[in-house]
Amino acid sequence: MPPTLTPGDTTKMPTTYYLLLSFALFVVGTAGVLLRRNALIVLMGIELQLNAGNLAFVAFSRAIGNDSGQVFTFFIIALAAAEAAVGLAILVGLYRQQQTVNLDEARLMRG
Amino acid sequence: MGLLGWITLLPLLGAILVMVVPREEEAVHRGLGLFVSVATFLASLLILGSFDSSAPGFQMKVDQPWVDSLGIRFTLGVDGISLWLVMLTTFIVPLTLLFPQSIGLRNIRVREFTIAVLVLETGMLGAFLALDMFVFYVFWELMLVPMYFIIGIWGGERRLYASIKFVLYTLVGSLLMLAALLYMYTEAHTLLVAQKAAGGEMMASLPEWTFSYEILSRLSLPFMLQMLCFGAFALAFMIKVPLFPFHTWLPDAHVEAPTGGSVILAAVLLKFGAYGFLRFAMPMFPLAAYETAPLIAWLAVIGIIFGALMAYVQNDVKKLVAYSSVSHLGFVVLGLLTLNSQGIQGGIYQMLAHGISTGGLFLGVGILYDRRHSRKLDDFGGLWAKMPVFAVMFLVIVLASGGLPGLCGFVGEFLVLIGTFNAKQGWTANGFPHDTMFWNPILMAALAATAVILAAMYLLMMYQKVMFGPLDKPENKAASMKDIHGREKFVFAVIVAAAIFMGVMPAPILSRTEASVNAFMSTFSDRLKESARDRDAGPHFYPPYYGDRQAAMPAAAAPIAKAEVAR
Amino acid sequence: MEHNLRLIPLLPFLGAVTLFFFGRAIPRAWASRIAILAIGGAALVAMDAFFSALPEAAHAGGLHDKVMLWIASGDLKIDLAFRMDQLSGVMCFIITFIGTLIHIYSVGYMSHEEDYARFFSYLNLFCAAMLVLVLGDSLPVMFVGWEGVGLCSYLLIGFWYKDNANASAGKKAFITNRVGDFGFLLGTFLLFSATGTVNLAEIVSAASGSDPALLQPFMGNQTLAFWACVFLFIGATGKSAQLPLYIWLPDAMAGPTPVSALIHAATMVTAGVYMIARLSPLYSLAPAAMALVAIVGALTAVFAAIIGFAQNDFKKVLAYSTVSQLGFMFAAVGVGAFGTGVFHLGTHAFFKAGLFLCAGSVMHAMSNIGDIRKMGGLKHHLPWTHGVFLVCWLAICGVPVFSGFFSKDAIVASAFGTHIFDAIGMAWVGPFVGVMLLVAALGTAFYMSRLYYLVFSGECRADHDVQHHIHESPVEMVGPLVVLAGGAAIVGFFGLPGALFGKPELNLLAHWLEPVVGPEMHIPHGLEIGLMAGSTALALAGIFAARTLFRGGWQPPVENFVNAVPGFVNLVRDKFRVDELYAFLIYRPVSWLARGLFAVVDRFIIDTLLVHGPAKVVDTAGRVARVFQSGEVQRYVAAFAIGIAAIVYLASRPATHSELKVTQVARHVTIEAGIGEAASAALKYEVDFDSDGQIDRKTDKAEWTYEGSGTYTITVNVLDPRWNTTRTLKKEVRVD
Amino acid sequence: MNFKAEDLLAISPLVLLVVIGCAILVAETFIKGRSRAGLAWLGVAGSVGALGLVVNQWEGAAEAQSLFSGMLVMDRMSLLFDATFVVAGIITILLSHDYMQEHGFEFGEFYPLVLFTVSGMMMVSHATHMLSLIIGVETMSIGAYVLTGCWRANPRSTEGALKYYLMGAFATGFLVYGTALVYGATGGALTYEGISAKLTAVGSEPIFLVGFFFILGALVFKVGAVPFHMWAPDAYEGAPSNVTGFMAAGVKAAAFAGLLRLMQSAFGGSLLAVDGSGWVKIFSIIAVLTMVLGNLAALRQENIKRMLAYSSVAHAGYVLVGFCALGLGLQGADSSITFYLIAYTFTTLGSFAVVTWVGRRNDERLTVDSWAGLASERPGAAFAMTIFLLSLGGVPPTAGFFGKFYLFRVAMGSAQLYPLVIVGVLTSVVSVYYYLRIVVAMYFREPVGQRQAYVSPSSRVALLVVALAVVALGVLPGTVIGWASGGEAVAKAVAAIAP
Repeated sequence: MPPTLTPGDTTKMPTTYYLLLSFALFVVGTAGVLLRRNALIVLMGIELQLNAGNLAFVAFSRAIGNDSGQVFTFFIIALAAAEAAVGLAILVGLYRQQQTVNLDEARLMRG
Repeated sequence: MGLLGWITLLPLLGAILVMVVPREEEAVHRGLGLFVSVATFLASLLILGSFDSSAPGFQMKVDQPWVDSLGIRFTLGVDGISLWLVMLTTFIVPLTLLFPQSIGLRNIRVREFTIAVLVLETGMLGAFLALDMFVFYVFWELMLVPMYFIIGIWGGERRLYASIKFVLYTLVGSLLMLAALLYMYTEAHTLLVAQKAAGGEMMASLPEWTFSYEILSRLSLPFMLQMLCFGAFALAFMIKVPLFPFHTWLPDAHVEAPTGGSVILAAVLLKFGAYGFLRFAMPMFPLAAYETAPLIAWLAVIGIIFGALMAYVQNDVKKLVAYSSVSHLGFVVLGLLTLNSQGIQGGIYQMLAHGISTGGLFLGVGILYDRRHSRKLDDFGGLWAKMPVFAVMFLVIVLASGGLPGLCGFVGEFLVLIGTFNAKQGWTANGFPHDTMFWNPILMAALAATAVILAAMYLLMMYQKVMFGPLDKPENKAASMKDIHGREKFVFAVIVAAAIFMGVMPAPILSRTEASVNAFMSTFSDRLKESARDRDAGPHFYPPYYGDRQAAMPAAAAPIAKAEVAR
Repeated sequence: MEHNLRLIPLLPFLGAVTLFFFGRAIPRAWASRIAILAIGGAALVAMDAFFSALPEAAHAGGLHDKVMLWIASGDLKIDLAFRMDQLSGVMCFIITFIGTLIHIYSVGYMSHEEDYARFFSYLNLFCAAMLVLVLGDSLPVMFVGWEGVGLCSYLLIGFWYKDNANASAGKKAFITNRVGDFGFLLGTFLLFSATGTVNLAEIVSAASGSDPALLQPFMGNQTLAFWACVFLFIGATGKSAQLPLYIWLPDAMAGPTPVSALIHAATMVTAGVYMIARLSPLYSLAPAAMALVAIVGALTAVFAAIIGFAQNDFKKVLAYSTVSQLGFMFAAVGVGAFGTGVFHLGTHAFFKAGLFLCAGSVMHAMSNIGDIRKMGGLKHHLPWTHGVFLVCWLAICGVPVFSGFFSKDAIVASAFGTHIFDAIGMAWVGPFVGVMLLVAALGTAFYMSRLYYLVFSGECRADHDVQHHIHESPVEMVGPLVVLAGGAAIVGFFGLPGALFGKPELNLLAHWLEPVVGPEMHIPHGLEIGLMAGSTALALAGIFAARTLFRGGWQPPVENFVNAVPGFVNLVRDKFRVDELYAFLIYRPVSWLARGLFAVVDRFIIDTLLVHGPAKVVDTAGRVARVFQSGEVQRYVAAFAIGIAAIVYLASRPATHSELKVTQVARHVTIEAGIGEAASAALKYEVDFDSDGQIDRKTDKAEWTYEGSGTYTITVNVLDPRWNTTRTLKKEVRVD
Repeated sequence: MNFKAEDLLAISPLVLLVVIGCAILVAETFIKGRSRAGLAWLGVAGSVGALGLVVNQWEGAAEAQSLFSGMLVMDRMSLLFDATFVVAGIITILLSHDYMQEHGFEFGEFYPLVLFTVSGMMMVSHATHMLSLIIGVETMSIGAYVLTGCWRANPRSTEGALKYYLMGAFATGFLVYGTALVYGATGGALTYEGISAKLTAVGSEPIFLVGFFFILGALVFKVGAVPFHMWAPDAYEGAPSNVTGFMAAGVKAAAFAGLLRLMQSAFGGSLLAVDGSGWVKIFSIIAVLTMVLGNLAALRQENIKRMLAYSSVAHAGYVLVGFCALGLGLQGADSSITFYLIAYTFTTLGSFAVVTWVGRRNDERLTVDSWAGLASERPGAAFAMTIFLLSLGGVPPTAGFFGKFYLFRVAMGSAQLYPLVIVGVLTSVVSVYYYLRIVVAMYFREPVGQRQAYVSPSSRVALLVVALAVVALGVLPGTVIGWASGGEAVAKAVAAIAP
């Protein structure tokens, strides 16, 4: 069951809210990847997913009082950056060849 | 490594040797291949020489570790059942390498052909001699590859279709067999561990994991499992025999294969089906074998008649011979199921005879195709006038295949039929009368005996259309239709001599198989009784019988094992 | 008693092998000499064994020679061994003697043939096989010869292979023989399964000791012996051209004439008779089987005789007469007069061989014309041949003092005189057979005389240039003819009906054969004398009728008769169209069946449906599988997402129990939640036993017991705290 | 959290690769002229050095030791994988230089990329901490994305890279999020021991399970199992042949290695493993789907690379059968998986090496028909290809046969897996059909127009090595199994730590 905070402590928001938010982010990100045809938006969706993960990490680490979650987040941020860089490079390559970043049109290979 | 090991690997080494010779040197390849195969034949004569025909068990055993962690050992051994099949193999291969038309019309890639044949020989010998089920399986599959290439590279117009059909057909059977084999392997492991726990010191020598034939063949399974495993094994072997209705790969394979391929395929490869029944399927799953015997026997009888009828309506000589194989090998399987020594020895003898006669027939077809570039019966006629020597040799082979007394074909068929006729006694004597309405050996024998008539019909029809009648077709008058000479003549002479010898002096051959066959029957019937008694008991080991004592399970251990599994 | 009998078949065999493989290397003259030496040598050895060694061994089972162990498997032991007793001795004598003569004859007859050595090698090989057949000590060894002679007849009929008709005739002969061999094999198996041996001597002794194993019921409330005899007789009908398997013999005339004489008249075709005589004790155990033999024989005799009336080919007439005469022999052995059957076998061997060789000589003279409509008046051109033919003709017609008279008459007599069928209530068989044989005898006299007159009397009807060089045959042909004529004239005296004069020992042959085939049948003298007179009368009547109708060509009455009933005459001329009948009943159906099976079962059902079918299915599946790979990356992503969702769903589905298991002991009811998936998860259960809506028990154990009678529903709510879901299971229970 | 210097020694092969990679990057800037052969050889040298270090570590690694306070582990199984990856890298580099020269897209960064990717793989095979796992996977994947897209002139290459990248990143999202959930549910456990220690407590928590399945999904995606396989055909077809081989062999094997350790150490607890709702059932379903669909889809492929791609999907299915056995705790499961992966790696490398080598500029020769008569033009290559194809089809005496045999033999240990084995057996019959299509083209058809291969001694060497390895693994598998069984010790050790 999700960890809860000590009773009576009203200064902080319950972790559950953070988790719901992060889940919402994740769903939005996933939806973006699935539904949008523009590659850039799709990349953003992926970023959203990763950030959802980050948020969950931070929230948990805060709730449990364990710092490794925070550390983890930094790694994920760096990783996200690296991924984005490669992704954009690939998109540029695609644009050079097909003058488009529309994913529907990238289907030379199928079957 | 031992004699058997060397004999098995000799052709492979030869193949490697051939591989390193540059491809231009065709003569060298031929010579080298021939030399190696002849050497193998001479070496196999040593086996024959030092074979003790009174000993029922396996002789000249070779036992080398291979994959210890899985209990796989390179174990070979020969007994009366495999002895002559090995001899047949080493006898046929040199002839195919010597025979000029083996490769067929597109006389290309001699080197590759030689390599393929030699690798094939290793595969065949290994599979006949293997006493470790894993080793058997490896060699069994190993045979597939070179044969596939032989059909595919040197074959006829539809060689692609035929070769792939051959491979897939065989694989379906053999891979299921592998699954069943793995099941037995794990079962045996459980029991062996239990026995080592129970048996204390005297069990210390037992392995925990093993593929040893002598141990696995002592594994007694409950009835349903027997049926499943037997089904898997039997399918593989029925396809290989081939038994009706699993035979349709054979005509294609034979027709498309080059002469050498057809000869080896017919003479040796097909024997693995029946050999597998005799060596593996029946002793390992006696109860299942007993229950399915009527069905398989009927398939064999149907195959005998069906094959003969099919042969009768073919216009392609090779197809005709291929279907005749279906008919002849039906006799073999029928014989194995009679459970009396006439039937089984007859079956074994029929394997050898078929190897000689059908091999010879395919050689003859090879000559015809080489001279005339056709296999259609209608294209021939009156060839006796053109090629009298060939006609005479071919006549002898045809008659041998037709089962004329005094030639090789008769002995096998006669023994099988007489054995089948008395099969009822055979099973009843072992306390297992087949009292189903399907089991009517006398009727089976009578039906099978009609093959005597049918064989005469299709063989003489073929011979007449080829050799007799007016020499009216211009192609047949052509100078290219020259009589056999040189190496061809020699090969035919050898085959004819073998056919006559086997027809006149079967006794020395039969006598060497006798001890093993008797041992097989007693073992089989004992195990049949056992596994009928505990039809539904868990897996356990039979008490020891003939053969390698060191691997034998002490009878005392069996109940413990049973208890172990019952828990 | 041991004796090197093996030489008898071995010599001709060696001759055959030599000529077969090295024939082309050997000069013509030597080819024939080698062959003659081989068979002659065999003849000498046979004579020596027959006359010097056999008599003292006569009552010790004759001479024996074991060459080697041939086939041994389990309790089946077959020696390659030969045995010569009185019966096989006689056969040996006939075969080697006539064989030698025919070899000599062939030297002249085949002089124009270029493939000379091959012919003689076949001839030798045949003699070897035939000698194995008669000397064979066991059924399988006998079978070797049995099939061997079939092979040789195949080769010799098809000797002029360039003509497809000859080749086909040979094939026909071999296959028809194989049909018989099928029976022979089954008979062998049956005897083996009963007596446990295939050795002739042992079988015979078992039979004469009327071994119960042979008398056990086997099939259709007949004894095993009966069926064994029937199967063996099927073999005999094939080999000896009896109804219904006689059809191959007339076609067999396609072979060279000496072959017809040797194989298709004197020796091979009589093998069936020999085999039955050899197994006479066995047959004696099964009178029903003997009745079958006798009736088949008698019918064949008449049937073939009738066909003989209308044939216009010299050799065809002789062929049907052979079939007919074989019928006589079978009738004889069938009614139990085994010795008499063998006697007729011997006499027939001489006169029929003589007749055939005369035919050969005639055709040799007429430059190979065999059609008697082209002959006539040869009496003057071929004096020797004519003389020989005359003797043999009288012999076959059964004119007194000629050999045929004694043998044929003895058969008829024993047919009327037999009593073996009384036991099984078939006493009518004997007289019936007898009458049939008399009719056949009359017929024989008629068509043989017809043949004689049409060929030798009157004017020659051949065209001019043929007539121009008609010439008497050379001495190597005429010599054997004369010898045979002599034989045909006198051999009858070996079987004098001595009983008439109270001197049974006068019947040398019967006396000689007694140890093998049992004592001569006793026949009332009155009956015998009457029959002698009667059959002589019939013979003369037949000859006279033929003389009036055919002397010097076809006389008017014949024409009138033919014009009166053309249909019938044609039917007879076409041999009652039996070949066509068989083709219609057997041959065509079989080949249609084969073609049908090939097209429907082999090609379509097995190969197309069962083999290619699955392959096709997999292939289609493969094409379908590619469709999912649409190339649009977002579809792929969707698949990913769906996959994850599916996994989560699969794993997180509420834990369930499939059903409740209820077991009752008296009034104790044990309810158990059957383990479904997810059973090990920590579940909670609310149980309501008596369907009153209250929860009777809350537990986390999956098993509860309850006590209560009547019928009620047990309701269990399964709660899964992980996903806090509930699932309700109900089960009706009745306890009395 | 104390740092031990010798831990650095323990990961020296990895470090070496990275260093050499950076060195090459630097060196690249000084290179004049077209050829980058020098860099290639430098890369090879570095890899060989790394291989030496790995071999040298073998003795010491008899017992598993934990590095960097539980971030990594050092044991024989991981070393075995390391060696395999390094060899894969070496082979790839050996093939690549001439290939890229021939097709005119050689660039210096290629070799560092390969080395970095290899280091990522090694990280994965050593990882015992979610963080090190994710970093390893990402290092490996990002390298693979770039390599896939590195043939910029070839639109297929870019498209393949795009598809591969998008799905990979998507999977990463799941991986991260799943890790977060597990982190939370287990109350802060990120090391494998930590997780497996908590299994009994939180094993049935929905949050934990969802997190677990997200991680699972992400890794199963990397190995390309149905339904997460769809990137594979396009990425494999699009990537340059040399890279395809590297991906199909190395990356897949690495992902499996990571999955193996994860399943064995972190989620291998009895609760998850045997519980009907645990991963054995899921794996069996995935395995069946993968074997069937992979083989069926490969049947009708005309493009050899695509066919091999599908076949590699199918092979993932066979390995997953081994995972089911692992989940049921059958003895020898992990060593059978290890053996299969090694056998598969070499076989795949070899087959793609041949594909790489037969093509010429503007004539890549990728369709089955274009291979007609290869046997008469290039007997050596054709023969090698035959060996690889037979191995892929599982015909003795090759590595592939023994791998399948060993895998099935382990799986037969539990009645629950018999159906999988049967499916595996039947599908491998199907697979033989399309493998033999290539053999048919090579041997049974006449060549269409004579082509010359470009001269490439290094490719020749690479091919020879791989072919020998495949045959050796088939004929004498015992030794490798011995090494692989070293892994079992680790499994026991980890199991001991986890309650």
